[in-house]
Amino acid sequence: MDIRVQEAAFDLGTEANGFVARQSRMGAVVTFTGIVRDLDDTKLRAMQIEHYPGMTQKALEKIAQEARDRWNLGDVLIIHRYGKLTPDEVIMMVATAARHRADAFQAAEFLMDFLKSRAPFWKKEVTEAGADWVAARDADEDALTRW
Amino acid sequence: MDIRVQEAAFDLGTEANGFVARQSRMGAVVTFTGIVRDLDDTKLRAMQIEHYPGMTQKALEKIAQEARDRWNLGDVLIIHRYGKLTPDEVIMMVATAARHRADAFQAAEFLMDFLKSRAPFWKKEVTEAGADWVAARDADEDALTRW
Amino acid sequence: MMDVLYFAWVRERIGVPKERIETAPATVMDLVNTLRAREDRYEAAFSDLSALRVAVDQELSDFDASLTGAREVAFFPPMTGG
Amino acid sequence: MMDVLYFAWVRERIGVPKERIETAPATVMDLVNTLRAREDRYEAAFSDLSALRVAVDQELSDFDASLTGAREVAFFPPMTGG
Repeated sequence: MDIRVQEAAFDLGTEANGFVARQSRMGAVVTFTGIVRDLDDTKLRAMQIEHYPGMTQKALEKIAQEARDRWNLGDVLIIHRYGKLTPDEVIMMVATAARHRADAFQAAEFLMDFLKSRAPFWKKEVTEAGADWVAARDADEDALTRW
Repeated sequence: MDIRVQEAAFDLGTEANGFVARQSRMGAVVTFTGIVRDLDDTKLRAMQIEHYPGMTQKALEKIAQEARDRWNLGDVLIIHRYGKLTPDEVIMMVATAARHRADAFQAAEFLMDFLKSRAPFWKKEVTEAGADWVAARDADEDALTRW
Repeated sequence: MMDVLYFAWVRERIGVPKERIETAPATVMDLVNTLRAREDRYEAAFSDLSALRVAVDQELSDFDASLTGAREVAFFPPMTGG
Repeated sequence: MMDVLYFAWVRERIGVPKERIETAPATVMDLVNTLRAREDRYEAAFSDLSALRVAVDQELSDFDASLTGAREVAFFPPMTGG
């Protein structure tokens, strides 16, 4: 498991290539990348991400371990940034490797579903109109029930 | 849609970064990468991928269009190689972008399921013991029924 | 004695990220009631518990959880990672 | 007159990747029967049709499909892309 909570930017391409190179016998790799975007045309200027330093790493490790217990995986990578990000910056990524694609896909979706609602991160959007905390979506909580 | 059928190697990291950079308003990007691996300890030396030149591009475009009709997507990328590949080389990748992660994940899985069984590629494994065509897995045909 | 941490808008409403509590509440709910009785800013933060989540010693927990032996309690809104 | 293409082990068993057929079979199945009657290598390739797939003019098709107007028919095993 490679789990990093960091303020610094990281390069998706470099991380994806490095992850693939560190696997052996794993024919399938799935990545998910979350990017700061102005989804609702609010003239987004920045996204401020707060987290709970003592808990975040442990919470992500627990989620990753659960994924490894449930599916036949090679490795799992999670990188999540905090601090101030600007539009088009990469917020976070997960990567999963497996012999077959179904395991890699399911584990990546599982990681994202739990990371969304069970890892202690909070997003605040700074727009032209002011700053507002992003509300949790009911769809994200509902997504947990399928696992 | 960016669909490429090529003999030349490509760089996953460069393609993933380029794909993310070409999107706007899409907060979620999913990639799948298929890699040549010696899954069954057969001392795999090479994988020979044959395709049907006149049909392949059209078949992939049709699958990609179907994904765009079904989900709310930004762009779709498919790169698939043919010819002789050696272990640890990247065979193919797909990438999907969407506002929300569920669409990106589902579209990527859909693309992979159809690409596996409906795009005219055939793999031959060259091992220490000789060369053999890879048999289609029942699980791959079964995977289509869920869509 | 325990540390109480606040994150996101809970932190903003209460005005501090962290404080030390000298009493020994038996449960998370007891701690919430103790805090609410203090000042309006706590009442404002804890007025709708369905909008809050709690972690005890850095593990997600419930409002009826025991605080026996707990050293750190954190209150925050539903998480929005990813 | 149409082109018939073979891929993967079908190509290997028949020995050529492509050939031109001068007759005008009405359906894919008629074409298969015409080919099987020719030589053992065709019989070997077409002995188990459940192991074969067919494309007519570069679209996946069925063995009972009409070949009226078709210019290209391809036979191959189940695909293994990805």
